[in-house]
Amino acid sequence: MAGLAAAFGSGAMTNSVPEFEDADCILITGSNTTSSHPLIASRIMTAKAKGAKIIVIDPRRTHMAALADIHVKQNLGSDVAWINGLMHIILKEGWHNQSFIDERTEGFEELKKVIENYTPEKVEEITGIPKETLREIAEIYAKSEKSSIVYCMGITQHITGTDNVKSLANLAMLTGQIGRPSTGVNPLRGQNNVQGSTDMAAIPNKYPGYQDVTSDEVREKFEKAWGGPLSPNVGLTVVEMINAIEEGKLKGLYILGENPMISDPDSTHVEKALDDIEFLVVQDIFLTETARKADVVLPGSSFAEKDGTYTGTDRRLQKIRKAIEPLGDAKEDWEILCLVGKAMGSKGFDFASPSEVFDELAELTPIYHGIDYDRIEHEIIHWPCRDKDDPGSPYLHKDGFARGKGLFTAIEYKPPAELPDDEYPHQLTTGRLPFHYHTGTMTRVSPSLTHEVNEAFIELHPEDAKSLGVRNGEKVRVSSRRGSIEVKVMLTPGIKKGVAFIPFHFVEAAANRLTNAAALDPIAKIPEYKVCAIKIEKLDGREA
Amino acid sequence: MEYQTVRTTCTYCGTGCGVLLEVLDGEVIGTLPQKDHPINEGKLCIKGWNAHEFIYADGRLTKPLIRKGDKLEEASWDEALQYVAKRFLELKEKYGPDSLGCFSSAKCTNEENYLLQKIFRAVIGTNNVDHCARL
Amino acid sequence: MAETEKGFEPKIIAFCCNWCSYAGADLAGSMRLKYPANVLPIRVMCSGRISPHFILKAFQRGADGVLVTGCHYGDCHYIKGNYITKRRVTIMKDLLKFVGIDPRRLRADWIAASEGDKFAKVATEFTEEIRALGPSPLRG
Amino acid sequence: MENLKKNIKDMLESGEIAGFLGLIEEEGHPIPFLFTKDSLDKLDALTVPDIRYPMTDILLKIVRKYPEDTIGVMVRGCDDRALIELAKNQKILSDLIRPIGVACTKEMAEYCRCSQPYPREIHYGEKVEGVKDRSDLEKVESMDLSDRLDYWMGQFSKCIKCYGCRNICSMCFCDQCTLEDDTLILTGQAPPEIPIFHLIRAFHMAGRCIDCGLCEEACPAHIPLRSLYRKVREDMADYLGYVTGMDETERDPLEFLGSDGYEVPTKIDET
Repeated sequence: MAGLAAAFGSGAMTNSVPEFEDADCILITGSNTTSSHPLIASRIMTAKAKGAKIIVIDPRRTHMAALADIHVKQNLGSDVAWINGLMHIILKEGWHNQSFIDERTEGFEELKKVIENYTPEKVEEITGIPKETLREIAEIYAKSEKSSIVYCMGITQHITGTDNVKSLANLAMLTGQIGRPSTGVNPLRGQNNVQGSTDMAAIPNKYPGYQDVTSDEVREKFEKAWGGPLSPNVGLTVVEMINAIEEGKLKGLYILGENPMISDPDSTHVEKALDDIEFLVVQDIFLTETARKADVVLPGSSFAEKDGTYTGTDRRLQKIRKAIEPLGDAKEDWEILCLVGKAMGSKGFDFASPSEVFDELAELTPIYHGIDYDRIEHEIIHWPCRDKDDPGSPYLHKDGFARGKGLFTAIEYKPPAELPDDEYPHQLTTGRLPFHYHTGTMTRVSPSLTHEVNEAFIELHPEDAKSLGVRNGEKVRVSSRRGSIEVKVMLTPGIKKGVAFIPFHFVEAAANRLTNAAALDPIAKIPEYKVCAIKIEKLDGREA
Repeated sequence: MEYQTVRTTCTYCGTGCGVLLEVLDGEVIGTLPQKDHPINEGKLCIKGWNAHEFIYADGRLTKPLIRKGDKLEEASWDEALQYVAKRFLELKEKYGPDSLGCFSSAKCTNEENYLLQKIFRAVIGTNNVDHCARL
Repeated sequence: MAETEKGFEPKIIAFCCNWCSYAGADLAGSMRLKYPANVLPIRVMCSGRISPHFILKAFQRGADGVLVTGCHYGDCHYIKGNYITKRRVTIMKDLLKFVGIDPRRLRADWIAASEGDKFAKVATEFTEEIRALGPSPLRG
Repeated sequence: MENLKKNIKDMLESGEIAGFLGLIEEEGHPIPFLFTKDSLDKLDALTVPDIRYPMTDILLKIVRKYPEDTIGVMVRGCDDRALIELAKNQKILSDLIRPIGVACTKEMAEYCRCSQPYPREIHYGEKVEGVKDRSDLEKVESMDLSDRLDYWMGQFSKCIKCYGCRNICSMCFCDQCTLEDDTLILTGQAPPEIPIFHLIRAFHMAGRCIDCGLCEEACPAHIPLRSLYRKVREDMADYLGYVTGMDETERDPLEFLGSDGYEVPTKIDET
């Protein structure tokens, strides 16, 4: 998010989902697309059937990797290095797009200096990607007519997450693979409304529509609209708020529809914070692990019980529609929030329907300004959509970047925060399964899904398992400096040796008891979920 | 005898597939892919096909709960809302607006996210607003 | 077809009905008639009980050939099980062929309880035929 | 169209049927809807679109809850074949179903490569002749065995195990599904175990499949599933003279021997 915003002026997916079908090359990294975004994977399969080259760079042989033309397994956390390596080759070979660089970007000279050092030999040493393969990837990506980059949490959940994203942006700008249909840099949003919640300023430094809380002009606009003084200070992120509880600075917390007890890194730490906080309100549809800690639990409604809008990963506004009434005495979430606002004595929550809420937010959010419920009944609109005549924007940065010129950032490779050592000799990465969603609160009550998988496992390379003396299906103890869980072994020849994978959906063996919460990307404040050091111990040899 | 289908958006990831919820006599009994949706064009993944299954799952919350000692006990809406408002305003009074914060939700709608951040920014007076999407 | 691979020993699953063909296999044993150890007989009550799933699962788990045996027509202890079996095997063979699995890897034959020699002969013939075909392309 | 609406309205008002399952257009999108005498006003939105929903699948859900009511349903040729099979398999009683038949246009028939794009009785649309096209089968048949296997394993390996082919299928009405039998197919894997996952389903389609093609339309991995099912359908006709969706009184020869036929199929291709 922060990385793309710095490079292009907007952190969103640059192109729309159907465009993937017409790409000539799709470079996928850090996205287990068939699991986490199956219907985007479907488009990518169509592209392949039409002749596109699919390149996957991922430490695991994911389903998409198995279907790809090229799959290489990089060392965990070595992304900046291989991206710089690609750019090094592209520049050496003259496959870059000089006129695009001249006309549309700035900062190229600094970038050039840094990538000069990333020779294929050096890159192979850091990343484990053979230099011949790197060259092949560079050639396909740079020389294809329309190349698109797809990434997900495997890129962002690192201490260098922002650097990784900026590097991908560098690569796209270097080759002019952006600002046209079926090109671009495309972060896939994991949850249904990540894009919308960010658009709606569920972030500490912006008002809706990415307007800075520190800008006097913007603040005055919102003070006028909302009828009162607003704070000029940037607020705290999720992880910082958890820390602030520990420090005694944060006393009250309202959690809407999230389960940080499972989803946040270092769950032990989160649990302590939620135990310690003075007043905790949780609004949810289940009594989640987090809700159990609350002082007040407000029963909300599922997507079937309310109206509203989601903004899809490609900035597409879509309605959800009420099919049934909320269960029991539960209420629609928008209504609960209006009631809370009113109970606090505010006059700004007198809405009769989500449509009225939308009208207010669209009024204040320039990128949503031209959108209303009536339009999205009939049209597919991707923001920015600035007025009623604006058809919206399936792809961004057509004639110029949102920030004016695209900004190259020269970035050096930095290793992950926690590297394997004698005590914790393996590396752990985490992710999703196709059969479950996030912390499992919704999917683990769904019989069709639990039938497929209902317990955690650790994917190990057969050779690693052999040296540990453990067999398929056997239960092992997995520990990091932060905690320990027991899971059964699943032998997986497709994973990189020395690397293990645990899906994070399972509360009884929560992968995030192990992950490294303390290691944050300095800008995006995203924890390094995708790399930490672990040790794996044989238990009594029992089958799980 | 009442059967209808309700066009809506799948709640399981950011792709935003179009689904039809099948409602028979007021009960959601199934999910169908929307055939003419521009994104999924009549196809779904296993989660999408079963998007209705969690709706009536055991453990759905149906009443507000307030902590009394170690236990969460059922309460009326009025009681719960007044208590939430009172405690937040007390804490704001005692420790300042930045002693409060919220985690909004990437699983909730735009409208809900807008309303929650508006409560914290406009009523409480803090920018301690974030969501778990980076996670 | 491919030459016989050196050292290739086919794995063959033979489904046999309780009343005729399994008894035939038994008799082959007590008559000391040799048939290849490659053939693993599995007893079911009637060839009609041999679900097409069993055949597919045998191939999925690496069988090079599947032999389905039952009573002669008219002798089925459940009157008609073997007729249904024959129909199913016919359709199955064509399906296998359509997806690129040699239909000769699946064979149906009828063996009476008294035909120990026939069981041995069929088992031997089938083993040699599969040996000639080489390992199943589905073997992992 | 006005006749159609009037026809349905009369049946509902007279109590001949308790409900009519059709489609309405909502904001430009056709969606399935059950008309009752309490929702006659919705008939204004009745539509016969060129996209298809699994009408008989939905019908079955309603019939299961209202087994004694008579229900009308809009059927195309494929849906009508499904009704015949559902009756054969005792999932519905034909006496309690009032099919309102729609003939498909030439464009739709060609798009669907449908051999019989019209129902037994036509209430709407003009009958057009069926399309005879087995080019999809010929494409596979032109390959040698090893290329065929490569082709199909390549196709199956794209499967994301959504079960969409089964979920959308009018003929998948079983209470328990073999595809979810964990003694046959490992759970939790995507792609699922191949080729067994797809071949089990293909074999089940022998004597069942009514060749509507909804499975293929629902497949996110674009697997040419229908070719597999058309193949077994063709085999059933060739070997056993059995074609689904024709006559309610016939029985699936893979399940029933028949009263007068202990015949053994003679046309067996041994290569």
